[in-house]
Amino acid sequence: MKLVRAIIRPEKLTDVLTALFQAEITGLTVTRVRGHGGETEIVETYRGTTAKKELTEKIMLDIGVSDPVLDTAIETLVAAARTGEVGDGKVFVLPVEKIYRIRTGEEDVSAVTPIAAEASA
Amino acid sequence: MKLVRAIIRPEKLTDVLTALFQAEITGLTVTRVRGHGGETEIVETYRGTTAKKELTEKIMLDIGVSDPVLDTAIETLVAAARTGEVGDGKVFVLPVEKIYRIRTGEEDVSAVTPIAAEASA
Amino acid sequence: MKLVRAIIRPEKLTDVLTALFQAEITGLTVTRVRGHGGETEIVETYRGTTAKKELTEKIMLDIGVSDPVLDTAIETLVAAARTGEVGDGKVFVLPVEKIYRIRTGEEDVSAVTPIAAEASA
Amino acid sequence: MRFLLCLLALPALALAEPAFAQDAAAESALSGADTAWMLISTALVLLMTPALAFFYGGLVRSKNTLNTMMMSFISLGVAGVLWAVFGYSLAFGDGNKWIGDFSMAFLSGVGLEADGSIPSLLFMAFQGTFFIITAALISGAVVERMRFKAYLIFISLWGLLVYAPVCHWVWSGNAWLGDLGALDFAGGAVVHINAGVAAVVAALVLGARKDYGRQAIIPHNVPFVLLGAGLLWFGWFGFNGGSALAADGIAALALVNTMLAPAATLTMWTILDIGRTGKVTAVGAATAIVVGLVAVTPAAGFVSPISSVLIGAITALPCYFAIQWRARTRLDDSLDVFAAHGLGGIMGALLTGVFAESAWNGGSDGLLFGNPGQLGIQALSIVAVMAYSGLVTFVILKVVGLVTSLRPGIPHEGMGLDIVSHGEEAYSDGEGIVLLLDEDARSSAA
Amino acid sequence: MRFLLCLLALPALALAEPAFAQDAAAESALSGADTAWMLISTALVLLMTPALAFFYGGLVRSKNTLNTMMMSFISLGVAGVLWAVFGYSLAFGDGNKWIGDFSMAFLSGVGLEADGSIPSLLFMAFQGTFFIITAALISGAVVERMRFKAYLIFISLWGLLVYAPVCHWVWSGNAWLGDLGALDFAGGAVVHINAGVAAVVAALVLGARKDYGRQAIIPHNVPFVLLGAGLLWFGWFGFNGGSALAADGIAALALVNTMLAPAATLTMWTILDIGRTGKVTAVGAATAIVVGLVAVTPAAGFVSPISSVLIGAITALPCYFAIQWRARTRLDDSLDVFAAHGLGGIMGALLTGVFAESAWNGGSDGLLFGNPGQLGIQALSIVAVMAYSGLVTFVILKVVGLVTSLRPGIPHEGMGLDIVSHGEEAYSDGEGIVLLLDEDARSSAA
Amino acid sequence: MRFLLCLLALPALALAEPAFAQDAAAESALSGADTAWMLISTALVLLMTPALAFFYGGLVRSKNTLNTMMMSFISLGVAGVLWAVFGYSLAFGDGNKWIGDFSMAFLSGVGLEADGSIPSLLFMAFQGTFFIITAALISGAVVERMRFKAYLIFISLWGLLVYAPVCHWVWSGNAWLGDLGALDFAGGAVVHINAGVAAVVAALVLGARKDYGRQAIIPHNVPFVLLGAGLLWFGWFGFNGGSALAADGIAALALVNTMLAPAATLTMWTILDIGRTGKVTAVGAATAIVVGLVAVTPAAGFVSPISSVLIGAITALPCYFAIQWRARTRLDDSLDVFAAHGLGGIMGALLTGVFAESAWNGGSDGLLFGNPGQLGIQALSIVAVMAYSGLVTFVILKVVGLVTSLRPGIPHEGMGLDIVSHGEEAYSDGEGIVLLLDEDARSSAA
Ligand SMILES: Nc1ncnc2c1ncn2[C@@H]1O[C@H](COP(=O)(O)OP(=O)(O)O)[C@@H](O)[C@H]1O
Ligand SMILES: Nc1ncnc2c1ncn2[C@@H]1O[C@H](COP(=O)(O)OP(=O)(O)O)[C@@H](O)[C@H]1O
Ligand SMILES: Nc1ncnc2c1ncn2[C@@H]1O[C@H](COP(=O)(O)OP(=O)(O)O)[C@@H](O)[C@H]1O
Repeated sequence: MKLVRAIIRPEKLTDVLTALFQAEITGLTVTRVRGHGGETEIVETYRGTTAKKELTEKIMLDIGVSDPVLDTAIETLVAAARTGEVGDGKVFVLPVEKIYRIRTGEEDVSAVTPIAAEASA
Repeated sequence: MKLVRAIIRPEKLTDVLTALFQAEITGLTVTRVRGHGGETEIVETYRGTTAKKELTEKIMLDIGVSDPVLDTAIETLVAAARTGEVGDGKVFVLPVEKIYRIRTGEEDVSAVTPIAAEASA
Repeated sequence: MKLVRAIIRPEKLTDVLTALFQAEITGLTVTRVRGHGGETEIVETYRGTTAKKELTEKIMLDIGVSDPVLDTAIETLVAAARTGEVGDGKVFVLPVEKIYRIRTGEEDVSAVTPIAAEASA
Repeated sequence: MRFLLCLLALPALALAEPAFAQDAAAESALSGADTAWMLISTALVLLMTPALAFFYGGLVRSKNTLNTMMMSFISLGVAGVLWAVFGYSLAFGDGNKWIGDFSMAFLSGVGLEADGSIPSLLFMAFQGTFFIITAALISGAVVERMRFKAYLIFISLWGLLVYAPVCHWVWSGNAWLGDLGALDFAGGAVVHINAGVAAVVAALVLGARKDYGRQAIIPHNVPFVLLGAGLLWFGWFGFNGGSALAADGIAALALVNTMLAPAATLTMWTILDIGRTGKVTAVGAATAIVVGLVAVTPAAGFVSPISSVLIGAITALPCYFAIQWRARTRLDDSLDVFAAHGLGGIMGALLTGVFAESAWNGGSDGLLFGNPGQLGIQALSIVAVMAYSGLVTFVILKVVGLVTSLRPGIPHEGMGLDIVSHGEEAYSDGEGIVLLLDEDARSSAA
Repeated sequence: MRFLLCLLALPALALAEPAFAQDAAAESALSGADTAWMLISTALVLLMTPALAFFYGGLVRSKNTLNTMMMSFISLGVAGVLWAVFGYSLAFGDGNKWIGDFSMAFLSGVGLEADGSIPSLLFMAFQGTFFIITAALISGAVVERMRFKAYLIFISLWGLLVYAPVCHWVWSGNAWLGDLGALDFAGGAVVHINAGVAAVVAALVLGARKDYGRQAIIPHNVPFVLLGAGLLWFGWFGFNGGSALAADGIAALALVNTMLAPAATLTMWTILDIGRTGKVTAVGAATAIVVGLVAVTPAAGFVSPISSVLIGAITALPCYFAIQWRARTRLDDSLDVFAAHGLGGIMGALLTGVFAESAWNGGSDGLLFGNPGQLGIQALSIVAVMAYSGLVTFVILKVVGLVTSLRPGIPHEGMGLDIVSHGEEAYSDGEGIVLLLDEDARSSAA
Repeated sequence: MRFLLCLLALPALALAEPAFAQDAAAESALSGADTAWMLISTALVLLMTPALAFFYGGLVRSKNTLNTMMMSFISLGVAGVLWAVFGYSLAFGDGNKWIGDFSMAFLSGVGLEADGSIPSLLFMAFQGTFFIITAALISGAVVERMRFKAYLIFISLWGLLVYAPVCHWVWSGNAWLGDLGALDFAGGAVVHINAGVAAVVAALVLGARKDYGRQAIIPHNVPFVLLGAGLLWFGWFGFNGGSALAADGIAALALVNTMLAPAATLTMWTILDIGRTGKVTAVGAATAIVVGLVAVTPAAGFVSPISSVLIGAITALPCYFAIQWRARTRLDDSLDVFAAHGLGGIMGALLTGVFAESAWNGGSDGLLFGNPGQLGIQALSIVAVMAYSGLVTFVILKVVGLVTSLRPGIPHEGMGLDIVSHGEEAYSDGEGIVLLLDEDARSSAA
């Protein structure tokens, strides 16, 4: 199992979610973050204070996937998040040793298998 | 050493913290996140705009633990976070190569050993 | 490649960023988090309700680095973030299996190489 | 003063032709200055209900912000219409010693002819703003756990069955409490004790929030609480100053007292905070302002400015400790409506009986000025209002509870009522919220 | 009423010496009471523009909050100055049937002599607050996508070329719509229909936001929307009540109607919300308040209180459904300025022609009181204002578009206009924001 | 004008019986219209202090929001009570050329008899609202780093030892600056220069914030700054308009000038912003509004409307550049109290000496209207107030610093004063905050 951690543009979140859901990847966690990369710099002024905004708003996605799904997940995500402009973000793939589903105690692959039936309930 | 990353319900945070502290696991980091899993969908309306909230509020805990404490940590956490309803969340166990305590530069196990004496000061 | 994840004090962020940029580490992601460690406890009162704030504001940095840069990154970071008081935070080093740059699809080391030329554009 | 004025004015009202004519003769009795002051006073009191929405809304958790604010705002609509339709007539119609009648239902016969020195229509509107805010005040005791539709039915019935009669007793000019000589300048009993008691009863009938006493329930936005307190104070100048129904010395006295009493309460509260924890809390300051305003409400036009400083300072004590103590009980009067409005109103009503001074108000003396009987009358009016309000509120809630459930299910309470009852969030960054186009909306509703 | 008063007052104005003297004789005609009421009314209407900033600012996404708020605030500066310089003279100068003149440019001859019963300078200021807010109202249709400098030029021209003439037609006392007998108590046509039509045209000329119809664009701060609605209501008492230009029965009538109509709209909107989705929305409630206020604006001093309840309730229906429907079209009138102000104003203007009642206003009857012709005059005035406003707004925008681009580039629109046009963020925790000392600032600008 | 009125009124005051009687004869001299206007003006000025809390509170970092807001709110309590107890008597008591006396301490002899045309009690309250806000204004220079208890002691002493005498000099009617003929309509010197100088001194005595000049310190909530500015403007109509002490032509002039001057300042500031960075900042707009209001304060009832446009526009220039420049120095006048209020007040006081026009105010001319001497008198009054205020503020702070430390420890400053001094957070989501039940609370305090 892997943890796919992607940093994307906030305005791409809807597209990425839609694409992932279509690829039947429905378990994920989203965090508001800020990033520094090669983006253009922003200068702000408040009265006499001039300041440079070093960080721009980004969204981080954490998706725990079983190995077979890994490639689909990355491809879907990268395709949906790309604009081609500097600042599109990165994907990190981290190894995961164990996954538990808190509700049931299920482990590993079955812990990240979406529960389609219940979901629609 | 491992990094235990748990995604739980916000309303369970107090219970989980209390349980962990009782189990003498006191070093941890908490992030507000949002998750998509099998939870019921929520529809919102603002004037003529109808929208579906794909993400629900969750809390992510990051706990760096030494290997002997790992099982206690997970058991305590899972027990305290469970409600039995869809949406209880997941626990991921990630391998960690190295841990440093910034204050002292201590490494690894000693870096995550709580400093009980000082803490009460 | 590694993912360096550091938890630091919010008031140290500017110093840490400046130090990292000087060390030419410019790709990173920042998250607002809260931590519980050995920090002094804070009691709040709202009308008749007295409550203990278990978590203090912290900043989490995620920095994907190629192996050669790892040590510089950690040293720079730790030096800049240290105050010597309890609560300075921790650094975790996690193994990373793969990194992609979303914009180009580049992989691994080249994905985390800053694009100095473009950045100044 | 006020009830005397009402006494004089009401026969005129009752005799008014049901015609809508701008009677030239009546018009001549209007005072432009008094009308100007009552116009702005009415606007000021109306502003208090949005102000209350912020005072209350800042004190709850963010997931219940809109629900809490809407409990005030909706009163501007529903109670506003109800007042015009029946409420005013039930409160100020001739009727009998206990309640008005339907003679002015649908504002029949309420026109531009003078009632005292202002158009009677304006008097109706001024009183309407009191009706609106009193209903909204109760909501502080039931926030975060009452179904919005049940609340709507409740405040509608409460306004007509509790507020209107109590208002009639004190201010209509031909009813028993007024006749006894109870002093209530701007609504210590009618508004604050009344709402405070209803709040306790409502909190008891509904029961505590599921997290009450188990988790820390912390105000999500204290600046909003301060904003609410600031705007409430501003509006209260109309509430108390306007209750003189004229731009005269009594209005000035009432307004000055409305400035001094909360200042004294705030000062005393600060001292208590410093003594107890060493920390002067902002929520405490906002609370102190409201407590001081409540305390001076029944007294404003009857006591000297220095007495009002004393009233403000004295009232701080019981209210401060009541709030400390209440939070340790199982009574989840969530925003301490009783400790602030009920107890504050009781203190104010009693102290009016102590400090009233005919040298200032031209008529009524209290205990300190040689008329101990007044204190008894004040106590009687307090007891009467508490008994009636408590009983009828209880009955209304039980009846509403038969028709529809008062509380949402536990999971809904956990999700927060903004989403559940209003389908909205107070603060949203829009992330992960996906537009439903028509087809989706339809299928998703299915 | 108002236009009659203007009619009487204007010759006096025109004859006034260009001297700045406080003419003792003129002073004697001033009424202190009327002056007091108009002083506070002017302050109240001025407050409406900051209130609008919050109403609008809460409805947009946080990255465009300041830009949206500044579109209102800047009007307080630019439109305020323009009014004193040319606007007032163009609107109220003698001129001809179509437009005023420059006789009072730079406030020449506008002094403390009485205009009616208040100083003519005060009348100028009161009217100025209307000018300021009308320009700001339009911004709701172009938020999140109009370059701020283009907006500045646009509202300056619009104020002088659209608002001033339309105001002249209706209120100057010597122009064609007033002469026809069109009833517009406080600006249903002049302010709301006028701004509403300009809004639609602006939304069409600018085109939709890049995310419109593709992403859910959700209000970032609903409490601010409620705050704005509450303060708007409060200020509107001056808007409508002050339009009586005196502290008399008509002012009382206008104020009471301004309290009852929105209450009725809010109640009706609540019923519609419950019927449609079961959820009473807070954004809906705030919208309903504004719609009710708009609807009663042309009617306030002409109809009975019960009629204003009906006007409020009736107007809720078309506006509610127009807002539902508009969001499904490609017309990105982002904050529904037309559905609220345009349509609300049209309904109000027509219903004034239905419910006007000489028994209340001492002069004009509507359809229900035996004067069907009034409805025709109202319809004519609506059509005239819509046609003129639509056409000239279109021309102005096209001309401004030739001089400077109306919209920012797509990436800038994505970043949000707070950063792009104002170099600021509405809410900042300061994290990762590094102080530029002088040298850095210079090199970074290079 | 105002000081002349005071001059006439004060003997009456001094002669007033210490009785509280509502003297029938005196009552007859009251004007209802003037009373109505002063009632609402008093309410308006009181609202300015909460408004200031938002203006200032939005400009600081979120961890110091409540502390900053409380610095204003607490003045409503402490300064409010102090004014009634001693302040009013020290300012307006007969005394001598330099200070009043204790003849009216505890409001002794201040009753409902007429002072001019309004109840003298109302005059006391109106002046009290000035006392309250002036103390609060200073706080902008010491935010984020002054211990709250030290601040409490400081403003109490400052009010009595600095504000009261300076107010006496100018407005009491029997003191030296008034006798000289210094023109200060509504407090350019008494309020703004006075507070501005005290602010600089306080910033110097306290020293800079630990992060000042090292980190970017960014406003955490700009909408609150705009809200504050909007409400300040609204309240300022009472501040300046009410300083006429009557609902007459001068009140109208003052109110209209209070509308036009800030409009001009805002327009000029916008032009400067566009010229310098191309970006029209919202914080700048809010600042401009306040600067314009300050500038017109001493002038409001003395100059023509067009002069007030010029005063507003001219004052923008020095204040704009002073703010730019100050931030590059080591002077941490954190919210630029001096650049806005001090410098704005100086400009306003001088320009009053330039533009005053007896044709408008019925008495005093300035430089442009043939009386160059007035400019000298204005300059003298500025220097006198600056010297006195600077010196005594310094002494007070040094004395307070002997009794208790003025600043919290560095780690406390880092944590933010909301937690440290008030035990609260402005915005909380409650996460990780655990309820302390009684036992815990006890053991945790131990
Ligand atoms: N080495 C890194 N570690 C962690 N996050 C990074 C790293 N490099 C970039 N990021 C994140 O990715 C975002 C975009 O990266 P950037 O280098 O600007 O774009 P691109 O990938 O298009 O060259 C940054 O804002 C930051 O959040
Ligand atoms: N594969 C995943 N990767 C990361 N986070 C996940 C994943 N699946 C679920 N989550 C997180 O766990 C939360 C609850 O998951 P869900 O599947 O709804 O519940 P349950 O575990 O009870 O079946 C989600 O809101 C999301 O934050
Ligand atoms: N075991 C851990 N796992 C994750 N985060 C931790 C852990 N221990 C500490 N932290 C984070 O580091 C912060 C500081 O830790 P603390 O133990 O108080 O300081 P120090 O490292 O100086 O002893 C905490 O607030 C928390 O965010």
